[in-house]
Amino acid sequence: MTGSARTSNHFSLNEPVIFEEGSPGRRGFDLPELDVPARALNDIIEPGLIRDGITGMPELSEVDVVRHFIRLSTWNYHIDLGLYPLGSCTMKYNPKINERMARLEGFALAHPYLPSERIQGALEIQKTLETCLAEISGMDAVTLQPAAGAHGELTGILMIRAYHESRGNPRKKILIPDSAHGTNPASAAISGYIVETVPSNKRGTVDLDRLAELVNKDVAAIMITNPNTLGVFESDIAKVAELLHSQGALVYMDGANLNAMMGITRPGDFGVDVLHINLHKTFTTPHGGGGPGSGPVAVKEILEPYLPYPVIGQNSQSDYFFDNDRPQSIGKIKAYNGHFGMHVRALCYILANGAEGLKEVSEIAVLNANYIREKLKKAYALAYESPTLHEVVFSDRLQARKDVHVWDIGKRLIDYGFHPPTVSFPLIVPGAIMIEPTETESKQELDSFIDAMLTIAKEAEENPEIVKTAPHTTRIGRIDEAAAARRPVLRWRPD
Amino acid sequence: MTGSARTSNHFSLNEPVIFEEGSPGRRGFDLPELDVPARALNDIIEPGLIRDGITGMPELSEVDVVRHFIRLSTWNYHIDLGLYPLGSCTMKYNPKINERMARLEGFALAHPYLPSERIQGALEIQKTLETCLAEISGMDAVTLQPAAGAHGELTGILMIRAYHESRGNPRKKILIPDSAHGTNPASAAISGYIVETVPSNKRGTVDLDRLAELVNKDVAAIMITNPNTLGVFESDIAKVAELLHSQGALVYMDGANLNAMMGITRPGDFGVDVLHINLHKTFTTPHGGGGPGSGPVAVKEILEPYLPYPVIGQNSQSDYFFDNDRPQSIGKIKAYNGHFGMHVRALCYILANGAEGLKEVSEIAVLNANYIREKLKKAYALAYESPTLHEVVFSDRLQARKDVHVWDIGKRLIDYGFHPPTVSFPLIVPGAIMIEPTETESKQELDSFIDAMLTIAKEAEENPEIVKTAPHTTRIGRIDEAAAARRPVLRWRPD
Amino acid sequence: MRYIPNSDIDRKQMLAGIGVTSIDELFSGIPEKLRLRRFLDLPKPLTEPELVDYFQTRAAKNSVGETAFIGAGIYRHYIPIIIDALISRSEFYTAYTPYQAEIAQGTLQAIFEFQTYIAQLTGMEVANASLYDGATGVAEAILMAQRISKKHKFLIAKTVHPEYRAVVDTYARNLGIQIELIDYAADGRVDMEKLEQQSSADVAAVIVQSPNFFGAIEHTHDISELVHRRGGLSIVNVCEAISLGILKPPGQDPSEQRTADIVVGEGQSFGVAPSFGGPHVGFLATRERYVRQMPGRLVGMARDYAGKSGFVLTLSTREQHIRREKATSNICTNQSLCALMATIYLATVGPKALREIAEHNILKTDYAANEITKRTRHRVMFPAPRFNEFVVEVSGECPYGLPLSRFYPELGNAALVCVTETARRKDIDAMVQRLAA
Amino acid sequence: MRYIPNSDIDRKQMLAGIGVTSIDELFSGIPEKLRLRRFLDLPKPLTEPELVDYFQTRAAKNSVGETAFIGAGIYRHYIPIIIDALISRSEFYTAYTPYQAEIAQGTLQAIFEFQTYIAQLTGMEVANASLYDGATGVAEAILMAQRISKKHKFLIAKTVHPEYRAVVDTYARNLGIQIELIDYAADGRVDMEKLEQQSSADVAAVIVQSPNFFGAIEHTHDISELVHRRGGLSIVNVCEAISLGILKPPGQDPSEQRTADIVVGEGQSFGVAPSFGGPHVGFLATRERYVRQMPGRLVGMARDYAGKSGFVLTLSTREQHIRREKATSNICTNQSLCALMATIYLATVGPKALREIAEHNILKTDYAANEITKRTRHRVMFPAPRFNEFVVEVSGECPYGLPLSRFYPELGNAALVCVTETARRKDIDAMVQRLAA
Ligand SMILES: Cc1ncc(COP(=O)(O)O)c(C=O)c1O
Ligand SMILES: Cc1ncc(COP(=O)(O)O)c(C=O)c1O
Repeated sequence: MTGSARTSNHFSLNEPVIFEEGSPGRRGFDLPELDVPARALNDIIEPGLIRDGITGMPELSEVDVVRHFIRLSTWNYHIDLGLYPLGSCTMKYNPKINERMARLEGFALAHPYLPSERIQGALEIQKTLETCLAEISGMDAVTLQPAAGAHGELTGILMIRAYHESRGNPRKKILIPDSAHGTNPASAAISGYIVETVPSNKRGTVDLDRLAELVNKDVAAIMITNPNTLGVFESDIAKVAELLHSQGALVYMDGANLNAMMGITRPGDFGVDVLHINLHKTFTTPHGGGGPGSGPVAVKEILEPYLPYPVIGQNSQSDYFFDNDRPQSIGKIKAYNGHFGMHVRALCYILANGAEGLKEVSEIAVLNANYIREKLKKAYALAYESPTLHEVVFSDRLQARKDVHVWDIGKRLIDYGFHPPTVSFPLIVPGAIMIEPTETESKQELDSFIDAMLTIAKEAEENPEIVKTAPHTTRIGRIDEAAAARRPVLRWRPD
Repeated sequence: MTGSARTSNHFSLNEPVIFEEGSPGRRGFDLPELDVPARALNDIIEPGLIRDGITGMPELSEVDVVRHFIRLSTWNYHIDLGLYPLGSCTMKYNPKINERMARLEGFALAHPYLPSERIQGALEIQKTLETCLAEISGMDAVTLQPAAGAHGELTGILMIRAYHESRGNPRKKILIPDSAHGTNPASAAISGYIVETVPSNKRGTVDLDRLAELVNKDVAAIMITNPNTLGVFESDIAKVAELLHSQGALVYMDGANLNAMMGITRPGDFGVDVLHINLHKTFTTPHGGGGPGSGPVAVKEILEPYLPYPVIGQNSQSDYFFDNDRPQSIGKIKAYNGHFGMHVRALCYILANGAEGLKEVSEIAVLNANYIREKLKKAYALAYESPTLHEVVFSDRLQARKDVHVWDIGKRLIDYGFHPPTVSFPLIVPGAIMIEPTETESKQELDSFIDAMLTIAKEAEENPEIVKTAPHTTRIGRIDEAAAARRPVLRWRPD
Repeated sequence: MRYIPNSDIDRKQMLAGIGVTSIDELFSGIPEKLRLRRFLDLPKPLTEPELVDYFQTRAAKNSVGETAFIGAGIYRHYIPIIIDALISRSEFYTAYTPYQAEIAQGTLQAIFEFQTYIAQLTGMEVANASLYDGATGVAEAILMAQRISKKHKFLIAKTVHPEYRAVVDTYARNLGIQIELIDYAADGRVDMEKLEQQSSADVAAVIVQSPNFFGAIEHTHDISELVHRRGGLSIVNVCEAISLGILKPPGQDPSEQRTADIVVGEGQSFGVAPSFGGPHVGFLATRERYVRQMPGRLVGMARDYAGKSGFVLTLSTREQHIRREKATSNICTNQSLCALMATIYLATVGPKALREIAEHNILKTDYAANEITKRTRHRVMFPAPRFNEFVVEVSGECPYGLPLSRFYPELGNAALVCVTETARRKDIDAMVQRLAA
Repeated sequence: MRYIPNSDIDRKQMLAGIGVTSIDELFSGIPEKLRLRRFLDLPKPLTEPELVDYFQTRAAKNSVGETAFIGAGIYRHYIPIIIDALISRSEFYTAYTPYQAEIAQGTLQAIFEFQTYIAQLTGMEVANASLYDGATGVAEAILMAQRISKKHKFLIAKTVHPEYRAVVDTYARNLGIQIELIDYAADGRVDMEKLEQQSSADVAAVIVQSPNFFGAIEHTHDISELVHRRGGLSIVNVCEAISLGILKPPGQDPSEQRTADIVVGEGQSFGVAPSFGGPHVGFLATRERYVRQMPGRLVGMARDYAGKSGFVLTLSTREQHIRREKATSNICTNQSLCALMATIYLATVGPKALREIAEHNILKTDYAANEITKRTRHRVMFPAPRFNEFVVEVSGECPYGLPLSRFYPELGNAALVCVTETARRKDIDAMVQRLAA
């Protein structure tokens, strides 16, 4: 058996790279006739500055282009097709209304340099979103400028640095738990800090004793993810914050997992000084095949002076404006003021839910994850026994006895019509299988996933080969990634 | 071998009928709160008029609905995927701009009963389209009211009837060549006419001598398709028209094949009195999985008084209005004034092309068809030797020797990643394979189709079984249609 | 041209492949003297940016922003956004009629679901895959009833949409069909006494509409019973499909005597835009025993030769491409994509929100009618319970609704006003205020 | 909630399956005292019709109809409609980063095509899968040059977009990087003499922008040559990507000495909407030998174990998820969908229309500048050849363009005016007329 009751085989069309298509003279676009006097270009620009042509760029009709990308699209798995249980990624349904609203002409064509009286609508959207995010996270001020989660981390750490500098010493180190996402240490490093790793205890949370040993006046902050990447709530978080604060250090929270706690607990209420929020996770802006995202940063009052500029001000007539006069600001982290298109979508989602709706989101996200945990915990080894919230991490320990590893299990899931979970992360779990279903999955979809996982566990026992060579039902088989990296071919060239 | 170089196998998701999904209490839509005083319904409407509930109607979340229809969609072949060579159907690329323009709020929300000063834009669109269609077809007046080709036929024949009635005698018969589409006789019949069939000669065109025998004062009109369903231009069309006209009868042309002749020859110039035009063929409005279409009817001046009402008038200030004061009109053929959404799309296409563009359309449609004809004429028997325009009809005569029939060839094409051509039509060609590529196909796509057809011809010789049992690469195999019709199950019921 | 892939180079290669030197040679079948010796006289071609400009300018000339309170067969209901997102998939909107079942299961299953939804909503046993619109639907229903009954006289309520009746006249005129109108009573419903009187034994069928053109809800079950007693068929037309979410459907009753034989109607209210009159979507539902007399396509469940289940177009021996002049209808292309919109609409709203939407229509209409009665000097006519329309007699021109003088001169200066769930109270109040002025 | 499938019934079954009686029990891991004991203070939930209303109202408060002639890094070019039709497919916009290559070949191949297009346009050997925007792109290029050169001093032209320079300052501040500005000459280009003087041996790289912030086209090849002579790297920033359709790209020259080492920039002009500042799409292209120092994702060709060819994310040992604090960048989520828009844009316009579009920008800008000179009392500054922007010195406030006083106080009351192919002559003439008044 190579397929499942959930899938059938059907042909899909092949398609070469676009550079091998078309033919000279085809056109996909026509420009209105020039309505100003034509002048010879050479009279305007030195001929040496003009290019000859663009080697290799294909000429295509509109039909060619449409067919090309339509065919490519059919090779992708996507959230509208089925469960996408990538742990830490919060792959939830992206409401269609978000897309429509972001495309309204008044938004799509707005330019941030227009005089403020011509952009009141956009500024109101941004300000309202800031206010909502501050309330959800329990913080005092928000910047929408960062482009994604990692960018938010950098922004937040730079603000921490500015804060310490304003007190005379930027300090040297950022503490990061060993379960953290790779962007955490990377962001700390670009901020000019040394990274020190905090080990986890056997509950999967920060080891308080070891932390106590590490915290000193050299420490600028801890970067902590809560609930952490195991889906476990850092129950000592208040103590962690106390410990850091007692040494003048701050607490940065990676808010990637906010989907577990909206309306239930707030970072601002458990000692966090600054966090970033991934609008492309919790707030349903689409992942777009890798981006764009949006990573607003929320801070406590003490950090407010350091926010990137502009911040959105309101004058005495209640008109909004971009306030660039921010002497203590860390500066700009990105041109203009962030991914406005994502802000519209996120606000649309927040307004659709309201307070009760967002709480329900977190509740059902946690319910769905625990349902999977319960149903799979006999067949797969739980990484930690601690209660988990919106995601659950197993290890491949039981399957590894038959030399079936997490990667194999993921690939085999494809044959059952599912996207694999996050694999091999967090790093502290050998053979981690990290499953986050989100609240937008139905019981039927979860049951079907559970069935597939149980079947695979059985296959791993009885027929490990079929798992190890999976997937068997895709248009291309498992890729030899090592070979690809050995001689990278990063662009098309004519033969 | 079951697939081809053009395709790869890939899984697709299964999906039950929607009535087996969801669960009580799910919601996909919320209504704004009632903002008028709530009254008990029973105080407004007799309780006996209120229904209890709707048995079997499922309760679904927005996510459930999206997933359901997305999964269904992936099971369809479509024009954006590849060649769709259905003869007589003119399956050409549907420009994306058409869709956008038809959805502009000013069009989508316009109501035909609004006072005319509030719908000048819509009326201008309809009037402009009428003018363009009149010029393209060489006729004097156009109605946009008919919903599709067959509906246009009915409209046209009813106008012919009204014309004859105004002369005192509706007459009895409509002559229809044996190569005609089934809607022609069906439309004539609902118009209260007897259908008489005109045989084709060995060139595949109307047999003039036999026609001469049939034409008399009982004949109201001939319904002729030109180029006919073999793709052959009725070269005697002028004589045909003369013959009919000499007996006071009229010439109705089925304009389904207008794509072969735009800017090259015009029905109005070769004796046609009335024709319908399929906007969903020649003018790129999408087929929508079976509809909606749009079937404007163009007429010569003599028939103008009989047009369905309203016609679009223009007053002395050049304002447009619906003119319902049409005493000789055949009446209304449809509520309101036709498929306006399709009119916008068709006009958008005509304006994109202009006169030179439309001529190029026809030229390349004919080039593409003849290219296929030339490349396949050795492997498949040409139905007729006559020169063909935008489509070509083969028969399965050569393949039938191995008991491989047209239906098998079509199904086998699916394995090669193509939609089958029209099969078993026109009826005068036993085992007809009717191929119309249209102008929106590239040489590459045609070559790939030709390859597939040649391969199938070879398979028919060498391995007929694989052709006869095709398709092999689809999620469902060949359907037992006879069994389905024997005990029709036309709706879902709970078990 | 951007929609034509083959460039000059491609064309030359293809001409060479065919063995001719010019495209012109390929047109040798068209006699020289019939050739057009000039270019067509059409506006010069527009580029895409110019097209956008052209159509935006025209769209802006239709003023659709303000609620006009016009319904009369085309209703402005809220259209959930997912509908357009889904039907905009090329897989749905660019596909042809699903004759090749193996690569059209998506369309086929969706139509099967449409048929089921319509059957459930109307309370009938089976429904077809769509007809052009409600108007032609009524005409088709009449032809169907003629085939079933072999009788030729039809009674049609005067409160059936006047444009529908006009279409019926056009269709029926040459088929030996005789149409008689049934008048309305003082309450705005069918005059049951007249109906009783007119229902002779030679009547093939009676056609009523509910809610009728005045917005009044008919006693369709009583009418069906009466008609059946006289040996006729009962045809009910539903112009405002949302009403099916709350009103007892014509096809549902413990007694078969009291149910309609054909329920036909317009599905535009189910998620299809007004679009200046079309495309919309007609539906036709009936009893299982009349299936072979139905017009239009039908999708049925089927199996492949390996036993796997799926869907296919079936009973096509009724249709024109097989039966030609003996077909049950000449329809070929239908309204498939609009039927898909309706299917997605019904899936999205489900039975509960559909009922709520219907309730809001009733309550807001009731509110509007009461307010006009209370606050203006205009008279709301016809006391029968209404769904979402009512007739108001005005002095002078009514700035809202549809003036009825064209269709019902006997009503004088009356207008047909429509209030759906999309009308906000403030819009209604503004209307009332203006009418009061 | 309509985005949450599981109903109460489903939830009860699931709770039973887990063996708890309430959802609350599942939150036992969160200490009681940290729990929020009230609902969040947020606006009350809106239904879909209310949301549409809410956002339409706000969108209408941005007045975007009239051309404002503002560019400055965000350009209003015509966006072919097929782009949105294609990227609106769920297959593209709802997919995650293509880590699972077997079910993400569509995204992977499209990114590979983006990389190739960018390489072709810039004349460079390789390009990455995108960066957040042009501004962070320049910052990343500087960090990359620091890694390559092991030097820490950077010269950046004052005519690089001021917001980009601000972002560079933010990124560079804590990494031992020293930034020095290079002034512009009277013609609006980089002052080559000052550049020569400032280019000491300890300079890691020189960063210029072309067309620069004033719209002037730089001699990037001369600059690269100069920089290379002094042992530095040459980084060229392209803010207005359409210019690559006609200008000799920084990466193209028979002599490697005269080509840039890194070409970085903003791709918004390739079919991405202004959208009030984002999302747009940064790109970074370089020489093959620097590939392992590049920031961001890279897609490479690959084969499966059966030898079938396809694509995969590669060289990820540079990235944060593998290398953590030693990664070449912290970037993870990038601008994939905007890169797809750019790819479709480039496929649609092709080399010919891209060049024509670029030409129209040049000619219309030239026309506008000449008209202002001829017909108004305002002075168009900086004579260097321009692409689609120029600086005009005005008396009083300029109703068009971007006032430059915030970024270049030394220019007084000057404004940066942008004229793209979308500006019609009548718009330009109207501007000139108003400026003349
Ligand atoms: C826990 C965690 N932190 C940070 C990130 C980085 O966020 P982004 O990809 O938006 O930069 C991720 C993303 O996958 C994450 O899961
Ligand atoms: C030759 C011909 N005539 C008439 C028709 C009927 O047109 P429609 O399907 O639009 O009613 C068709 C459609 O397939 C056709 O090919």
